[in-house]
Amino acid sequence: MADTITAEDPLTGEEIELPGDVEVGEIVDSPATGAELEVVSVDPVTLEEAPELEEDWGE
Amino acid sequence: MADTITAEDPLTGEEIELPGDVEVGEIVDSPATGAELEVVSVDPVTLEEAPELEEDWGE
Amino acid sequence: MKRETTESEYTAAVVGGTGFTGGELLRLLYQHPNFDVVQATSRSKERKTVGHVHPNLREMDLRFTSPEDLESVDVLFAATPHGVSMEHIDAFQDAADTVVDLSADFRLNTEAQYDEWYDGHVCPEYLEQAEYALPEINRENLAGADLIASGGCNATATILGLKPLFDADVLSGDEQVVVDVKVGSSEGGAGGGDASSHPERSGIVRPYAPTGHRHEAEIEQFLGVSVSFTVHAVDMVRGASATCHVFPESPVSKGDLWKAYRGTYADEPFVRTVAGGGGVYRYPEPKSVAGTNMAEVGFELDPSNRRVVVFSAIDNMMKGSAGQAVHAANVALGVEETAGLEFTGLHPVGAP
Amino acid sequence: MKRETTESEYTAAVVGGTGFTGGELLRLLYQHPNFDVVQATSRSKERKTVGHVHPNLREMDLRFTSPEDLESVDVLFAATPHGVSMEHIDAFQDAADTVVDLSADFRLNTEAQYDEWYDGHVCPEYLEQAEYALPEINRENLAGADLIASGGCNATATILGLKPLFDADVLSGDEQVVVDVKVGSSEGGAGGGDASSHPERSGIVRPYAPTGHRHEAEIEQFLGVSVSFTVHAVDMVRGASATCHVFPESPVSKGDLWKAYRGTYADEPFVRTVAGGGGVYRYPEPKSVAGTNMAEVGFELDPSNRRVVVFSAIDNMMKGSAGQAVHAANVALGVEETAGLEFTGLHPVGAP
Amino acid sequence: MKRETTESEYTAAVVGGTGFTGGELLRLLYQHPNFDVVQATSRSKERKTVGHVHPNLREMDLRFTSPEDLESVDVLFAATPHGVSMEHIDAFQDAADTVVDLSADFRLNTEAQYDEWYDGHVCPEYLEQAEYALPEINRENLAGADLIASGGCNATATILGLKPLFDADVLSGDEQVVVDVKVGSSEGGAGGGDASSHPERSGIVRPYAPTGHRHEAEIEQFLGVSVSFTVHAVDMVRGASATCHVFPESPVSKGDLWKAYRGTYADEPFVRTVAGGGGVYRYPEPKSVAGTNMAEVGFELDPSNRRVVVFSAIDNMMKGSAGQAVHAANVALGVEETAGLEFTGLHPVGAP
Amino acid sequence: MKRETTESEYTAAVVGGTGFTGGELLRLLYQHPNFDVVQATSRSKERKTVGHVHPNLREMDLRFTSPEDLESVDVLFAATPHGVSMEHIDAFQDAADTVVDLSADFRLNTEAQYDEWYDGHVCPEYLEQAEYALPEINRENLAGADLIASGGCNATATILGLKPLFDADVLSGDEQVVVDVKVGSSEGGAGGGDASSHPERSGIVRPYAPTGHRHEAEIEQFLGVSVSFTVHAVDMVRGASATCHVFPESPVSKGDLWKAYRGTYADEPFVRTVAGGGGVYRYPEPKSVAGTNMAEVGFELDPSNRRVVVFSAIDNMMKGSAGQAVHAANVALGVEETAGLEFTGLHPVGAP
Ligand SMILES: NC(=O)c1ccc[n+]([C@@H]2O[C@H](COP(=O)([O-])OP(=O)(O)OC[C@H]3O[C@@H](n4cnc5c(N)ncnc54)[C@H](OP(=O)(O)O)[C@@H]3O)[C@@H](O)[C@H]2O)c1
Ligand SMILES: NC(=O)c1ccc[n+]([C@@H]2O[C@H](COP(=O)([O-])OP(=O)(O)OC[C@H]3O[C@@H](n4cnc5c(N)ncnc54)[C@H](OP(=O)(O)O)[C@@H]3O)[C@@H](O)[C@H]2O)c1
Ligand SMILES: NC(=O)c1ccc[n+]([C@@H]2O[C@H](COP(=O)([O-])OP(=O)(O)OC[C@H]3O[C@@H](n4cnc5c(N)ncnc54)[C@H](OP(=O)(O)O)[C@@H]3O)[C@@H](O)[C@H]2O)c1
Ligand SMILES: NC(=O)c1ccc[n+]([C@@H]2O[C@H](COP(=O)([O-])OP(=O)(O)OC[C@H]3O[C@@H](n4cnc5c(N)ncnc54)[C@H](OP(=O)(O)O)[C@@H]3O)[C@@H](O)[C@H]2O)c1
Ligand SMILES: [Zn+2]
Ligand SMILES: [Zn+2]
Repeated sequence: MADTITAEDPLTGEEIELPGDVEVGEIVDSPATGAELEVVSVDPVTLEEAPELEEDWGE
Repeated sequence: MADTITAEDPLTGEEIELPGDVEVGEIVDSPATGAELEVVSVDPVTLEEAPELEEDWGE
Repeated sequence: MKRETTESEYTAAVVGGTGFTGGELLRLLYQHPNFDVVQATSRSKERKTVGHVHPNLREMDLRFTSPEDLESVDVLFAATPHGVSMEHIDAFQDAADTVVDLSADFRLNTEAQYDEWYDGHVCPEYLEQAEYALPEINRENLAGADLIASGGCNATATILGLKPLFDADVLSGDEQVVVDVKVGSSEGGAGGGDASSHPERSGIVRPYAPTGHRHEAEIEQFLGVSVSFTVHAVDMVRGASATCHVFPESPVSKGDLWKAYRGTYADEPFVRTVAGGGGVYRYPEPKSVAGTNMAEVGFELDPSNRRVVVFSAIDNMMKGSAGQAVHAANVALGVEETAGLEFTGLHPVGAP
Repeated sequence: MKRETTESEYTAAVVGGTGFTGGELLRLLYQHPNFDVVQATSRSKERKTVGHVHPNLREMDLRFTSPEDLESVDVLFAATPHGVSMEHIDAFQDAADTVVDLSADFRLNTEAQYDEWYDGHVCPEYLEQAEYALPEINRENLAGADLIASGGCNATATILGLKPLFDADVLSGDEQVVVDVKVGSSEGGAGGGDASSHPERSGIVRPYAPTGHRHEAEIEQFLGVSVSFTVHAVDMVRGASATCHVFPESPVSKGDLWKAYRGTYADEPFVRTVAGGGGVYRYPEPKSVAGTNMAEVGFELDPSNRRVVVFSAIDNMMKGSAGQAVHAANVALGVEETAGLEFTGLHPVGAP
Repeated sequence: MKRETTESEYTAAVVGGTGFTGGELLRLLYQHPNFDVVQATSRSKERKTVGHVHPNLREMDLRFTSPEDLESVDVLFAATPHGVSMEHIDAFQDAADTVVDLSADFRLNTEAQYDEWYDGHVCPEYLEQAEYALPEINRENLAGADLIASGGCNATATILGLKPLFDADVLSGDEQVVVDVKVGSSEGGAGGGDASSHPERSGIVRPYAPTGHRHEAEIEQFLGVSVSFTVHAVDMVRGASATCHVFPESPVSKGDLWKAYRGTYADEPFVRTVAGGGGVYRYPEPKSVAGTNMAEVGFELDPSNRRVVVFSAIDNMMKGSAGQAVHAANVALGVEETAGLEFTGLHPVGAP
Repeated sequence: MKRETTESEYTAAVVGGTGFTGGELLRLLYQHPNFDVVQATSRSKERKTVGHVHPNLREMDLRFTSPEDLESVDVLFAATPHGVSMEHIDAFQDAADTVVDLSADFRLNTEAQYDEWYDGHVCPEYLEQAEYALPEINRENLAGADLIASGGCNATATILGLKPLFDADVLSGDEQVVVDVKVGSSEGGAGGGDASSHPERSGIVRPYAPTGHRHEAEIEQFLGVSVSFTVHAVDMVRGASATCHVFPESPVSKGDLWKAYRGTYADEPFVRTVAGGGGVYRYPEPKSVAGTNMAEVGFELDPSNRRVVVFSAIDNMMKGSAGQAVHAANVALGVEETAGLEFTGLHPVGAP
């Protein structure tokens, strides 16, 4: 399987697994919570909560 | 309102109203039945049942 | 709200006013320009307002009274279970000049049919006098009729779907005809039982009359063909959809079919032919006609199986019962045929 | 079917005629005694019949034309997404004496509000001129108005529910007000996305605007209170139901509440108060008003929590948009206020 | 089909086996590696097979027997209406070492609470002995318990949603808490009445417990807060969704909230936090957990109103009753906590 | 939650993991005691977690990867639209010892059939090698198969319903057979279009394949009979229900029918015969088997029309696709045939 790395989920403090080649600016989702996270730096990978989505969907 | 002309619905034999500038090959729908008709000639306008649609939709 | 009418000519009563079709009758008559509803009966909700049961009619200023005390009216509509009208027909006719019955009690022509399909009949002498309500097949006999039998909902859907094929001699009556019907939960009436509770009735495709449905009798009476009839309950409240699979003896083209359907229905205000085309709605669908008195009919050709598939869709509470009854009353009384039945239905709409 | 009218006084156009509220406008105007629909626009279905998209309107003899070629009419109804009307308001006003807009583009009073809640405004100079459509709160300013802004559906439900409490000084505007809304899928319009496909959208209770819904702005503008607003999508197509949880500073009795609601709505043709009682339907429910222009409002007292719970229910496609728009146009033009809006709704009915 | 088990250690009986939660218990126990169902009782369907009532269990080889003749078992589950278990608790305890009751009869701590919220209690001496079933708040007391009271479905949803805020001192119990609940039709049990027939119950948003719901008592008992509780019936069969609107005294960030929820639930096998993110499913939804013993909890921040909105969703038949009961029994007996409760639920799924 | 397995023997990949049947495969394999899912592919959701799309699988620790980079596995399941597998079959076989394809690409025996019913075939040389997945008709050839073609959902329902009548020589293949099918919205896959949005798709009975459905080809291939096939979309998400109307040449009794059905299915773990009886559930219904790999089959006799009506019901996502695929893989690999497919379904349940 593709290489993976781990990073800390900024929302929950837990380690999450990510594809090895994530890039700055990429949005990834947290497996435990479904939340969207932005990769703000690599090496080591740090994540932040992704900017707000549109206020609602399906409206 | 835009000019309209009439043509005979090949399926039902009734007169139907169409935009004045229909072109050969255009697909129009019949108001009474919803069926799709193809303009096969203009001046005068003659219509034929449009070729089969895909067998089903939403599948 | 009550449409203003200066011209209400006829008084009307609804027996069985708490029921589903009774409620529809009240709604239609309340807004009908030629009727004034003076009585709605109920045994179980006597003295309650009509709006207590039918929340859409809260503005209607009327309370249920006992069916034992019938007002004298021009037209009495009976929306009671099978068997009630035949027991009370004399009282109904005493109270009203015209009786329109929504049950099966006066639909068939002969006592023999009631013996075969139901549990006999208590006043077969009325059968000859009764006129079937469906104007599309019996308009000429409705004018002035004083006992009108509104058709069965599934029978109505089937008859309307197949009639053009008989009119145009595509079918003769000897063919195998399979009728596969799908109906909503209002067809069972307000009573209901275990099987019609929301948890048990939601999301189903349930064979509820696998064979031997009594509506076969009406279909045979009017079309002269014996049909193989199966009814499924599906997840909607209003609506009856009949799919008829027929196998004409001679080949038939789409043009022939269009000619047949237009021939029969071109001038009918309440029948629309829908057969193919584009967009989302290409064939008859109950939700396109929900709340209305329209029937949609249509067809598709299956040349490889020498089959014609006929689709028809109605609102069982309207074209299949209360709407048909009002339509027939309009014809019988000679008022505008479409009066009170102009609602076009809604789009989009969920599972009305 | 088209109701016969000898008296059609006004011509009307619908911009955005393929949409959900556009379809409702077409339906209402088609049957309205005072209107004649001469145009319905669409970019995507140009030249198709109205019935191609709205199967309930197959009898309507009209084809979609481009919004670039507007006919000259008395009243133009715009049923387009937010932002379109503000871009085209000059063309709309050139084409029509009266413009009724269903979007949010002219609902708020000031540019500042658009900066805060939306993405600004391109023609704020029109905001002062525009009149909010809801007659229950703005009837006096609608007569003769030439730019009318139809209210938001969830805002309408909320405003109608809470207004009597402000009128009767039960609330002052400083209280905590929680508004918990449940809406059907037609609120999203015909566009839809992944979340609105049938498999994903069926059977849900989905928090779809957990906080910060833009309708808060309208509510605040008209009631002077800032509300805590949360919207859930539930499994119905039509309907918006708002439950307001309010905590009056002084104790209030049921009698006070009845007085407040009767005080505000006794003469309103399209608001009905339902609060308790027996039977199945005891409080406001969207399905009781589906297809109609009625709003149901009601309340219950929770003395142990010093709370009043206010319920309101509308059909988002009617009282929440197209019906409200036609109602306002009736008032603006001085025709019978209820004209074209008399449909009472259905019972029973499933998930309309 | 019955999962093969060589290791069934415990025999079980279900009293009230024809009911909705009784059926779920039978399903869970039938497939549970540690249980063997030896009795299911019914008064109305005595001698019928379990599959006669529960079509998903046609392969189960068991017939209903009278609740008067209880088998001797390790664990007796009572799934009977409120009041039945308190009448029969001695018989139940004679028949079984462990009694798990799904009704409200043993949920509250004191007779006084039963006097206030119910109609008193006939055997208050058992209240102290009874343990509340929800492991998330009472795991430590369940081991070896011999009388277990399974929680109310709406109370369970609410408690699970709010608990982290109390654990993390975001709330203290003095705040105004509004709980707006939406539930499916199975919550009413198999009995049903007029209001739960398919035609009346479909497509609704119906305020069915506008105020004063008895589950307030359980919530208060466990969280120490008095809640303003309102329950709506919506169109689904399974599912309870609670939206709690809370107003913390001090400002709180999303990070604080995540910390609170992870703090409380990180190790819980049956609670999942879902709060935001992309895709179709962003917050707790009952259909995501339908058929499973999972609870989804989540939140959103509304800074402009100083509000936190908390969402929670469960299957009322599972986490809200039968699943919780089996979970508690697992803990009580010391078997694998998740045994028999591993089903993940379905996607897509309609309105389960 | 993941069921603990010490014994996972096989690795598995799912191509098309974001789709509806792909999601079901992931769910089944995730809980299967003999499989370990190592890859799920998606082009549109690459790097997203499986739980992002399938909320029931949030606990599954796996992200979608590109179908261009296939892992080496024991079994590859392809759940892609028609045409994809035939293009990629070499890559699939390179990556996996066993390929199970859910599309129609390898169901038919000959290139000629693909020319007639589809748009031809790009690698007809594989057709001979491929084995149809339905164990009830092809168990003996599945052991060790390395290319397995999972059947069409409507074909599966029809074949299972009719097979006993052919086995028992009640039908010979020359008879007229009408097959009237009702299906849920998941049959259309996750893609969907206008017609499958919630507002348009709710509450329908829509003839969506009036004639000429491609599944006729599979039915003919396995039963040797040409059927008149019509498919309706109804308001449910999961489920396919086929009603076959057949007219045997010689009279047949109910006893004959029972004998036929028991003869064919007595030992089948995933077929249940339901035909009459009492209670609410008397004939096959899709909701009784929703979420499960069971097929219900049943019948009723209509002597007056010399007709047998055959009902069958499956979950299209399970017995009709993913469940059948896993069942076939179990047989092919020689593991316990029912492994991973034991879920019994729910009662009550709405419209799953
Ligand atoms: N539902 C349909 O779609 C449909 C379609 C076509 C035809 N029909 C026919 O229309 C009739 C009514 O059907 P429905 O669905 O409206 O039934 P329903 O909802 O069960 O209503 C029956 C009504 O009859 C009253 N009633 C019952 N027994 C009575 C008696 N002995 N004397 C006087 N009133 C009595 C009941 O009210 P109280 O108990 O309060 O008096 C109730 O108002 C039936 O004959 C039915 O076959 C129905
Ligand atoms: N749905 C509700 O319950 C509801 C309630 C209250 C208010 N509203 C408001 O009413 C408006 C319409 O909503 P809806 O739900 O009816 O939306 P909709 O179903 O999405 O319909 C929008 C219509 O506008 C047309 N359109 C889109 N962009 C256009 C453009 N740039 N120029 C001209 N026509 C354009 C579309 O048709 P073509 O693409 O074919 O041109 C379509 O007919 C919105 O502003 C909405 O916020 C809706
Ligand atoms: N439904 C839910 O979502 C839910 C959630 C949480 C808690 N609960 C609680 O669970 C309990 C059962 O609820 P339910 O929804 O399953 O109810 P239900 O569907 O109405 O079933 C009740 C069962 O109890 C039996 N029963 C009734 N009276 C009895 C008596 N006196 N003695 C013995 N058996 C009796 C009934 O069968 P026979 O008449 O055939 O004997 C039936 O099997 C209730 O206390 C309810 O509050 C339910
Ligand atoms: N739904 C049913 O009930 C049912 C029943 C029996 C058989 N089937 C058959 O099963 C198959 C899948 O049906 P479904 O309903 O699951 O469809 P679906 O929901 O539309 O899913 C299709 C999947 O295939 C992927 N995909 C599409 N084109 C691809 C390509 N060129 N290469 C690689 N991946 C591709 C899509 O994901 P990305 O776009 O993200 O890659 C998606 O995950 C179809 O052949 C269908 O006929 C379905
Ligand atoms: Zn809105
Ligand atoms: Zn298929």
